Amino acid sequence: MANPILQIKNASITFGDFKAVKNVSTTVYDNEIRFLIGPNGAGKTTLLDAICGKNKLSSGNIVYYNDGQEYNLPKIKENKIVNIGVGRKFQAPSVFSGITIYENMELAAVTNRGLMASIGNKLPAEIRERIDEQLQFIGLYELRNEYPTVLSHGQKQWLEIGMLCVSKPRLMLLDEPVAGMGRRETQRTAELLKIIQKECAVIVVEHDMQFVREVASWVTVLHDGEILCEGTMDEVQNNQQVIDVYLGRGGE
Amino acid sequence: MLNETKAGKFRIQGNTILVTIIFIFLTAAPFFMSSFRMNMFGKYMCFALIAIGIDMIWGYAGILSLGHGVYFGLGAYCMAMHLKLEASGGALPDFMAWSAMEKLPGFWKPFESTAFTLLAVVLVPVTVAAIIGSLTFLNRIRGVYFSILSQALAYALATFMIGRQEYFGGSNGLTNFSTIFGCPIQSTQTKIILFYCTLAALILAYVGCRFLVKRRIGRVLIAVRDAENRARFTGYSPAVYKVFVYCLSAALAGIAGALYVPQVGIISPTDINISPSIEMVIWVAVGGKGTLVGPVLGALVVNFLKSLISEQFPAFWQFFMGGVFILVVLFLPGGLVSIKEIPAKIKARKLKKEE
Amino acid sequence: MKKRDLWKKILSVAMVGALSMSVMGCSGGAMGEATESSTETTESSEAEESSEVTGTEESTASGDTVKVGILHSQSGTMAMAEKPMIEATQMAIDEINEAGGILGKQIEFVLEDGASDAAIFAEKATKLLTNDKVATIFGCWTSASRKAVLPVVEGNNGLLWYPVQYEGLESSHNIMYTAPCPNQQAIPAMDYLMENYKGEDGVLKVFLFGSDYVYPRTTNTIIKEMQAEYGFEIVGEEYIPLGYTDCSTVITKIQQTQPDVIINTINGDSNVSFFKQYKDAGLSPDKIQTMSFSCYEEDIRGMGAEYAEGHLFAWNYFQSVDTEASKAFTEKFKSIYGEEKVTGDPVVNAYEGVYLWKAAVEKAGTFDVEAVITACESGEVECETPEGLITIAAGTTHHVLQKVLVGECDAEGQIQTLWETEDRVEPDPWLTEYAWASKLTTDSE
Amino acid sequence: MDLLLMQLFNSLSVSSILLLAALGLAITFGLMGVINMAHGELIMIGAYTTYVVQNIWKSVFPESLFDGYFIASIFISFLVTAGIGVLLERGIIRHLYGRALDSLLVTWGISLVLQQLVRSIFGPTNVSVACPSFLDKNIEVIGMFSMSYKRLFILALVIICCILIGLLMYRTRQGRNIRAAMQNRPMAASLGVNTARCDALTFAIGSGFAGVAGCAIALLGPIGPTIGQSYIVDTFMAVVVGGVGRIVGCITGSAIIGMGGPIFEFFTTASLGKVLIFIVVIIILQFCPKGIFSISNRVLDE
Repeated sequence: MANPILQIKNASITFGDFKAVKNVSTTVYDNEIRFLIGPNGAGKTTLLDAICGKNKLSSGNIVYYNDGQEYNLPKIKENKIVNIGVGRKFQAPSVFSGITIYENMELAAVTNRGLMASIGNKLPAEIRERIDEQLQFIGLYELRNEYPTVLSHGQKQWLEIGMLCVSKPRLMLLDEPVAGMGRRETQRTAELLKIIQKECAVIVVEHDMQFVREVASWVTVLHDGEILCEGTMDEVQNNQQVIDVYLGRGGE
Repeated sequence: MLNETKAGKFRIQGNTILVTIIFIFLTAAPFFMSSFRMNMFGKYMCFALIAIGIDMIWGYAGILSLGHGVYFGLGAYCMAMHLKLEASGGALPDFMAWSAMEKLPGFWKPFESTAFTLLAVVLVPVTVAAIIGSLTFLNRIRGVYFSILSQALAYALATFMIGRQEYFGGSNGLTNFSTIFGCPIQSTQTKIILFYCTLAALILAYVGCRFLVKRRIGRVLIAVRDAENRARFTGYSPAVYKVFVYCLSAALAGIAGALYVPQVGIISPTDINISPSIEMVIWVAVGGKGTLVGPVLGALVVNFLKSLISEQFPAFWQFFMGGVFILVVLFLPGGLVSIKEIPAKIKARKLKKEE
Repeated sequence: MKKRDLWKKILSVAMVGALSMSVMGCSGGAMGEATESSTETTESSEAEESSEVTGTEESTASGDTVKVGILHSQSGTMAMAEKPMIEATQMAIDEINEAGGILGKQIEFVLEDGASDAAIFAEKATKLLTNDKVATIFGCWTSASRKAVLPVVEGNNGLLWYPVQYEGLESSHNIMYTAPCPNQQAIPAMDYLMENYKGEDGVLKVFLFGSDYVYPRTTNTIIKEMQAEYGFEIVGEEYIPLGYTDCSTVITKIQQTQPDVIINTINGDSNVSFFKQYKDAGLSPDKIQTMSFSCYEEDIRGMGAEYAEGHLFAWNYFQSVDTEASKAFTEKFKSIYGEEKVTGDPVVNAYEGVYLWKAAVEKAGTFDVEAVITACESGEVECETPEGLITIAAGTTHHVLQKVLVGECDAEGQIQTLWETEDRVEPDPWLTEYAWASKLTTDSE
Repeated sequence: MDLLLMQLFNSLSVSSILLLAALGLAITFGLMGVINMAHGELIMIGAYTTYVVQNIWKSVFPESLFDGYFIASIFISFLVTAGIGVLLERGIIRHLYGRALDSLLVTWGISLVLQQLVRSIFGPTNVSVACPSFLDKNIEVIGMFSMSYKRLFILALVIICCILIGLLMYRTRQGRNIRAAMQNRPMAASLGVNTARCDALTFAIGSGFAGVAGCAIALLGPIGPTIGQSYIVDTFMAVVVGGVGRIVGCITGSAIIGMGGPIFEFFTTASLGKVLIFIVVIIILQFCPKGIFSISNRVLDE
């Protein structure tokens, strides 16, 4: 396989007395679509939160590689993590409702997000093109001057994914990207992921098994904060342990 | 470049017309108002200046400060110290004498210099704001918690000023000035000059802030207001933007304070305490937060009405003011500038009912 | 689209017009005033003065009435103190009007609300002088409000009658003080305490306790300056913010230091907290006496007489003063404003201010401010008041000659006189007669 | 020694008064998210109710029963302010749920109106309440240290109120409904809880406790139209620093401010003490941005 982009080393996360993630280690490679699956409360979202800096690790480390450099993510501030190429989409769609859809994209697309750069107004033609392209792809081009309040739940999800894409991350963390989407939209998201995959690695938390089957290159199953097993979708599906604790109980 | 939607275009133009009317009215004011009324409008313009600053942090960045009296006060006290030294002409300011002070305290000395004073008027509030702001915003104190904290700040400063009579004149504050930069403060000419200075400051502040909010920074601020964490995970540092805009509003409040003192002739801890600080926020709410013309309109209208009504019905103006705040926030969340949208809203509601 | 904009613009111009019309009220405009005054200054100063004089004469006393301003807080924290002042002033005006007015003119008053905010006081004073062109203003309570109004009356050549006892060290050409300055209240009261409240060791131990405010602080500074000369000992000095409701900590400090007397210069609401909590702590006047300078019958009524009973108060007038004039005044005040009302020194000061002004105007023969002030400075302006004969001292101090009383509160909330000065005390706001006070006054202009 | 005890007792007493005033606020602010700036005015109305009850009682009952007025006025004050609370909630506050900062401004307007209303009815001057004779005593403990019955009574009153609130919220069906409605309105509604009634009830209870507080402070301080203002800032500080939404937070906050204030004051001056305690509050907030006892959740942006 290609180069590793993210290494989680013996990561544990505790909230008070509760151990949400216990000693998890895994490596994500470039151009991979990694799925985290597992029952509710397995620690999937918590793990994503730890990668992007929202939660603190109680022990272990998360290392991120980009451009030949090595970053210890737990030591870096959230916004800096984004600026070195790790993008995050949250479970509940969260976009900026006070500015237009185009402006939402603009904020995500600009490369220098410092104060001074924001007072200067220039938006390079290259970025503008990228935004237009992305808007067209997610089907929001016609709505670009509307405010996000007019969007449906699924459209908001897309807008958020679109915002992630234009920011050109190296590693993308998606939390339930197809929740609230219809079949057709889900399909389109799958296509989108395939395109994204060419340029970066993606970690997805998802419950929609069909979607997982369609796009996953590698699947990690979490249960009670621990890794139950890892492998391709087929391997995971046939793993007895997984069937017992997850698929069996879920009664799919 | 982009086709603006009809609604957007219409709204912007409405506000532009409104602000032009306001500024033309103010420019013309000295020609038809008595010097007393003009002086009062001078004071209201200082308030409008503060209101713009508060709107920048509240309307755009979502930080509700209930302690902006602090920055207003710091600017005002800096100016007042200079004027007081000018008035006492080398002697010890009167209040120090009767507080049994024997010589001028060291930190008063630099205020003899005009240039230092003018700098201090901006820099003192900004420095304090930068310290308070970076502490609280980096520690992610937000929303109500910040509001209450800022309130505590106003209260603490006012109490402190009252307690240090020998340095700041106590509850009397600083008053009884004679000249400003050599011009007699009571003369009508000086008042006119001050009026136009204030107007110029107000216009500059308006144009400057408008420039900012039209830039990307304006959109970042709105983003921080609407979804601070999302902005953080889009790669922006909310604290940096917040501290910047907080300092900006502190600077505006400081300048407003400095212009207020020579026009009103007094600054006392009463004017920087909690009640006036909340009133500042109310001007913005009444005028319409999130637009720049709103706070200007709000500050002018609310204060003009307050003066007018307290002249006509001294015993009942509180009823009126309280009533206005309640009605505006309840039924006109967009403030006075959103009045023009009401017919559309009623229509929409009717349509909904018919459906 | 363009047409609509045009209409909007026309509409807006009309709006500006309407707005400006409503604001204008009077003609001229500040610009006009400015050019006027600049031409005036080129003329001789004498001419300017005379033109100004005629100007005020015309506007203040046009027709059959003369306008005066009443400027007190009707809202905010000071409203409770200042309300009786408004009532007393109005009562005096009504009486004078019934008796035929001043120089044949009826007094018409303009009432303004200072809203317990010094800046508003300044604004309203300017309004009264420049817009309403009043002949004089009666008003202010707090030092802050007086200090704020001072430059306004001086700048606009107005006249303020200030009715509340205050810290002294001030005299303005344009203010008349009908209330005592420290040498007419605090200093004689200290004399009284020195005579009667020395401790067993022959030394008077004093605890200074007041609101965090200019009057208490300055009064206490004066008392501290007296220390060397008088030989009393100051064992503590504490201030609480205005409106503070918890005095228990200060009371602990009082118990710790065991003074003979507490000099109480608390203002307003906090007095109630202090006296209530003083009693709660198991203290009483026979254990540690208090002497209050800023608490009168009205405050006692507001807290309940049981808390103030036995405590000492120093004023120039008590409601209990047993003269015909005093009784008649109190009776009349009650009959107008309600049986539960009480009078007291500040109320009487507000009342007599109007009469002193009347006397001064009648002596001057005109409402002109300069002439009235000159009359006042002659030392011949006086009138009979509930507290006896009151005279404005000759010279430029602008204070009145009055007696000083020390009294003790009884179970009914009435302060009964224990001691009084033999004669009326000459006002000495700058304490020039007192050698120990030299430090306080050296820097004055 | 006796001074130390005295000062401790003072601090305890100040804390108890603050807690009494803050309890109602903890309910309206903590449970409903309404920042009620008019809370101080409700306290003031409670105090005025005591005054009115006293006057009516005097004219109706014989002199010997006079002391009973105070006990009656505690309940009547509760009912009166709770009634005003219901009116406010139904008339105004209910339009403001979820708009915490707007509720702050509106209730500020309400406070202006209530102040002026009281001033118009009772006049701007203070009124006085006679202390019932059974409270007008002291217990001498040692040396100069004596505890006044009033302060002990207020302490007891606070404890009773805390227990009552605890029982009400955690032991009764109504309390469960209220908590359910406050946490998840649609869910509670779909389970058959009348949320509108819960809102009104909660606000009424919070306002009612303001009335009780007013009744208590009438014993120690002045009664005038503006007294609400002297309590509102401290009470907000207490609620916020302790952490919104929990009674224990409210108790802690009141203790910090109530104990800290007099202690600082004892060693410095009243003004400086006040400034210092506020600085302490600001510092505490730096470390616990949501108060000492805060409830965390997973929502990204509220």
